[in-house]
Amino acid sequence: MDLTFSAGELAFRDEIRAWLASNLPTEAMASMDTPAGFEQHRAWERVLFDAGWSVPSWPRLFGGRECSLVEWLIFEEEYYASGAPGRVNTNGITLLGPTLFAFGTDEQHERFLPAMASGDEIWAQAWSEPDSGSDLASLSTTAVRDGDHFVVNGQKTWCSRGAWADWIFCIVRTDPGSERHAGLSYLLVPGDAAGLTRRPVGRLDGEPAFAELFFDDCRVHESNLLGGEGDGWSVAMATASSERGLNLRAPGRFLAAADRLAALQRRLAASGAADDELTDQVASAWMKAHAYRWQTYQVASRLQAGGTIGSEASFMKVFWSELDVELHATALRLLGGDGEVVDGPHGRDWMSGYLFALAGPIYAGTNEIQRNIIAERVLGLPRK
Amino acid sequence: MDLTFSAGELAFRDEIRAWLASNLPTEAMASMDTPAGFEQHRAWERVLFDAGWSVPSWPRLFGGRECSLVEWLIFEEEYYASGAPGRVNTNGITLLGPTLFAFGTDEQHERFLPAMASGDEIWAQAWSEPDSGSDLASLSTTAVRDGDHFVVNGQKTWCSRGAWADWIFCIVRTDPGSERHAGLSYLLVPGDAAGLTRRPVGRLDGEPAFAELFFDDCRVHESNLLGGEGDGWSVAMATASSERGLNLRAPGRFLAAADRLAALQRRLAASGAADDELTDQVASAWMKAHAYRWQTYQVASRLQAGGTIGSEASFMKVFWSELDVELHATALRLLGGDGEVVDGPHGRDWMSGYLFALAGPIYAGTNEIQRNIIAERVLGLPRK
Amino acid sequence: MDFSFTDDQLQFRDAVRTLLDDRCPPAAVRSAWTNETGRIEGLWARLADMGVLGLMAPEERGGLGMGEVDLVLLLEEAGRAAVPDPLLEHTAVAIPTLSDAGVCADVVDAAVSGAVTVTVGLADAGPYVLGAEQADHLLLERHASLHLVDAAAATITPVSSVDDSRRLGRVEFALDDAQLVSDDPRARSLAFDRGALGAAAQCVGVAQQLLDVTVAYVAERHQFGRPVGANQAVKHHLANVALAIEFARPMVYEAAWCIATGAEHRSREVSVAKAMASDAVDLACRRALQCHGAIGYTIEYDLQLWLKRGWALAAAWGDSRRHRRRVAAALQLA
Amino acid sequence: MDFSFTDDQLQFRDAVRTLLDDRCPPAAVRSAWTNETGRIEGLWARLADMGVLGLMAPEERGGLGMGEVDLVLLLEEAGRAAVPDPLLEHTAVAIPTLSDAGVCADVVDAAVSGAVTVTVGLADAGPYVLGAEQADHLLLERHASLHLVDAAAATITPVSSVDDSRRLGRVEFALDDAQLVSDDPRARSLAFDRGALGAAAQCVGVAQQLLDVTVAYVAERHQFGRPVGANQAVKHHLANVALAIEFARPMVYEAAWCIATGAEHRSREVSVAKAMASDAVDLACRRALQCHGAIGYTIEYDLQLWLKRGWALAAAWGDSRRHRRRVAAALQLA
Repeated sequence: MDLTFSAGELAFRDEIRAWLASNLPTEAMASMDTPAGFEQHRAWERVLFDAGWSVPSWPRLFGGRECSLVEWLIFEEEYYASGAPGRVNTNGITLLGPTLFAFGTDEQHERFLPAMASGDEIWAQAWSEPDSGSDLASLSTTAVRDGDHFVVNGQKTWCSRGAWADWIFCIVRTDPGSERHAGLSYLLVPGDAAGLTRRPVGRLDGEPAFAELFFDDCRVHESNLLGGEGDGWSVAMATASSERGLNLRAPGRFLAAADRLAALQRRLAASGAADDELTDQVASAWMKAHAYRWQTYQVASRLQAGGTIGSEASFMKVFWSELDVELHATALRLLGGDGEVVDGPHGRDWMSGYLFALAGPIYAGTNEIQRNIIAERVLGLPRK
Repeated sequence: MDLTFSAGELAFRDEIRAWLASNLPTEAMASMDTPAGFEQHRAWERVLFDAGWSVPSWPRLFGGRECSLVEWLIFEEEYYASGAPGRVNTNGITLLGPTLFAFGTDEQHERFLPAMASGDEIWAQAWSEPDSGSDLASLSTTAVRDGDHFVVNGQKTWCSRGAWADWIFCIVRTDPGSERHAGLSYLLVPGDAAGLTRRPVGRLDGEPAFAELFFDDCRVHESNLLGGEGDGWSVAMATASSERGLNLRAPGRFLAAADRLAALQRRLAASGAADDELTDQVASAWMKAHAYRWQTYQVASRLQAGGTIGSEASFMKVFWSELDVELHATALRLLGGDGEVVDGPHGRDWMSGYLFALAGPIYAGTNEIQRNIIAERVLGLPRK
Repeated sequence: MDFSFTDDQLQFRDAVRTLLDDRCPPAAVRSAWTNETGRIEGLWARLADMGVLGLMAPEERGGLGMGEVDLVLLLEEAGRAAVPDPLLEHTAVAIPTLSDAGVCADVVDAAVSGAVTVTVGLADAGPYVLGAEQADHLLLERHASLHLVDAAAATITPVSSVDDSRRLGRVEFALDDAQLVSDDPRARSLAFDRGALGAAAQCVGVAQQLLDVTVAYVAERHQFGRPVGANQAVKHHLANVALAIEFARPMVYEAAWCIATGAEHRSREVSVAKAMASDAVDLACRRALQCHGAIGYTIEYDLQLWLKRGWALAAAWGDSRRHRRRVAAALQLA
Repeated sequence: MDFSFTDDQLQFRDAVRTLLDDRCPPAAVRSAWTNETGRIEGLWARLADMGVLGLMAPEERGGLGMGEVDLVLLLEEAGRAAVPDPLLEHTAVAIPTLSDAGVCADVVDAAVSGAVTVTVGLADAGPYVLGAEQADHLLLERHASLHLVDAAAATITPVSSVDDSRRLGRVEFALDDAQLVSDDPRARSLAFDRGALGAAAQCVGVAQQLLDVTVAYVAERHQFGRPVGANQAVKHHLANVALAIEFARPMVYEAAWCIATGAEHRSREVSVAKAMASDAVDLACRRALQCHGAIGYTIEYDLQLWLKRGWALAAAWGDSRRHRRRVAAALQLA
């Protein structure tokens, strides 16, 4: 056990810290879930890419710097601590990216990974359908072979940034007679495909952050099939594991939020606008962010030693999503009557952050389902 | 709406308050779950009975004073506020009593109610079996007709005070071919019946408060059948409703505990042994005891106006049982390292109270099952 | 001891519910999110006609001469319907405060008739004034005294709430432009208690509505071949919301009775009510959203109307922590 | 960054587990509840033989010269087995504190060999001393200095714990009868951090054991024609316990490393670990009992051994609230 960063890790940390200090955008960007903000954030992805920071853990061949898992965690800590902009291509880089590495052909790697790394192609995830949410395997969007194309028909929903994304990754039913987990395929669809209509849907914070996608004889070339035809479920589960485990929500963002929360408490207390009564709750939330960091380093050590992460990913998903709610709810309690205000006097907009955090226990598999997974697959309790 | 006590209610309150002030035992009694304490508490029941206070809501014919429901709530408040001893015949008076009034014959009323009121006959409830707890309807203790007797065979468990009780009320299967809720009967069994063996079992606090009962060709006369043969389930549900609703746990005991908790906080704070950090939790627990009081008066008003209480009793059972845990857990937090001590320096033994409180979410139907009832029968959610 | 409402009180409640079903459906509330005034066309006048606005004004001022016990049932309905107007400020605080003080009879008359709207800003109620720009008069606190100010004479800076139908403003005014209503600290304390009670009643109404729509949704929505509401985790989430409401509601009624009768522990009881009602609606918001899943997370679906109102009302007129602290002080715990 | 134990460390842990399975099964723990000493015949000597007692003593004193990182795995096992002796006081606090101070070498030698038992009483650790009557020596705090006292020279008043194998005593002593160990406040602070860390490790072990036995019980116990553990409410109760352990455990290991390496934030990290471990074991106790139902509520069933140990350890060496307050102070929140 050695819980210090190595000389190499420290050098890595100093390098990203210095780069961020010199290169952070000076102007605030619009929300990435508006058309204008989307393009501003895309431009920032290019800045990161040009400096080699957009996908630091990827192979150099595709724009990365082949950093270790621990270095990637360091990158995330520094990135969020700096207050740098949100990453508009997160779903591509952290969810589709690892799945492409695992299941994609060499041609697909070359076709998709560099453009993903540079931000030239921003990705959105379209899995849920109006009648298939938690029960994804009940999905009914079909893709029927026609020569070297698939013809897609159906509807997808809750597609984050799906209104403007350049590409979309979907799960569709390619075997028309199949049921449940069989007969599904993982398809990559251009946002401008003929037969694809996209309707923006307002998220709780008012931004048109979701899209509904309507596929009406939408033709997708077979080269855009990821993994084997009919293997979509197992490919999708690889993505879901990334979503629940380390990839989507590294500790950095919560450590940064915990530090902002502590600073808010100190500031309000110093100005007499808050008393000490919430100290215990602020300390508790900070501790949990800290515990998430160390649990993650423990998991990373296991992975770097050749171990794997399976259903334990559900621990992380439940923990970070409920931690995020707790961090923001505590801030709102500190703010009292100021809590309902958006763009209020306390710098960061904690109410908007709260709204965003409340989605955490829902997406990437509801926390109810994650707890089932922990009980059944980790603890071994009977399913029925 | 008039939330003051009427002149009659005030007179009633003053009368019981004065009586308690003059008649409380001066010597502390042993635990009612020891042989010696059991008899001490029985003697106290006789004192109450002689003054007309053992069953104030019952008809005068059976030793009561026919007080109203609100007056009974007042009685309970005054009783617990005075620090009077626990009631050793609670299961008889509050659970079997109302069931006897509803389902008993005149002969049964005369046979059982006066002796119950006087404490001459202390009752225990024996429903659960080793394999039938939450799933009571799966019980397998049989009672087979033999002339004017039933011959009982089987095993009952978790029978509180069952080792010394004079009488026991059971549910048994009288139709040998029946399953689940059909074919059950409600039987009253003398504690000294031939063929009944009783084994004391230590409760979490170490007292031999439970008993296991072994029925081995135990003969019980048919006059001890309560309700019709085969109607045991519906009779039992009347008892269960008493157990969950108003009867078993009137607000008085929790109001008294909340006041003791507040006093503990004040005393520790005044002596410098506690700081104000737990003020919020003490206030919260006190508020809930107070809310339980007012919710109960609201229900009582509905009942006095001819209304009924059905599945809503589950609200009360969940609330008082979790309130009781919260009251005691908060006290233990106040006590810190003194919390683990039994018979400690802070007067009341909060750890023993905590152990007792922890049984609340289990007995009288687990709180998990009560929440199912609330969801399915009050809110109308689908069972499957 | 009689903890029940009269048939008249319940019938008045039902009539208000019918009115709000008709005039304040979700679509109308949505209009208030985006229109200029943040109000629903014609609703104020209908509430005045029915006597709701002047419920607590004396009969000689055109009011119904009723009290807080009558009022809470109606404010619960206002919560259920997410009425966007500063109804509680106007009806539960401003009119009775001015009436009690025996001042500004012309304003009271106009307020009872619905011709004007009077909103309220007290120091302990929160940093902003609801509907300040839309109101005609503002009842404001300074140095523990209460003053009435014409909206035109105040400086109002709009502030955006998460609930766009809550038009908040930061208000400044000069004492020269204000009329003293009362410098009796008891008047200020009573005004605050009335406001906190009204907010508590609305919280309970919002929580009940969230529970009702969520129960309906999870009974109908199917996943894995059965209703979502058949899952025990969902059942227990909603049972917990029902429990929170079941025990908060009597405290709101009891606190109303304490104000109406000038009971000794009035302020403590109001704080118990608001603390429990705030906690209930906060839990209801969390669970309603979770049980809906993604559809509840959109602005196209009506759930958001009650979620955002619930978050705002949980904190307005003192959040649960502040009210628990008042209870602790009353119990001499701290 | 390498957050893993060595194979040697894990093998030592496994060997201790094997020893405890053999010598400290529930029946043996039960004997300690009722026998005169509150200890298990022969266990202390076996732990000494294996090197556990002297794990942190320098090799020249017969110890293994290891540190806190080696120790926490073993104390987790002690928690799982509900070892009744004052193991952490002796091994994790007394021996290293005396060794660090370079005093009482004879006592250290005897403690390492298991010939004597040394227990500890620090002001912040709680009002009582574990095993005071049974120990030979007591390491006690007065005026922030540490003193060693012969048990015979101290006045010990027994106090009953809910866990009868925790033989507590209120201890008084005269400075004339004591040997000064250290008046350096850093020594006192380090002793406290070591004790809190050890208690945290034991809490995690108790919590894990409660989880394991409860998982086994609910998988086997049937009601309504299926295992109790098939109910989603039971699943979620136990998933929540698993979550609490999953995130407390790395903090215990990290805090151990911080003590072992003298890290700057050592005390803060120890407090994070103890706060989270106390909360984890408290939740585990509540849920284990609830999921067992009535059978867990008897003294005949073994669950009670871990329940009572869990409640005691959650509060011993500072409960979660006190440790959160230390974290808050370190973060300059208050």
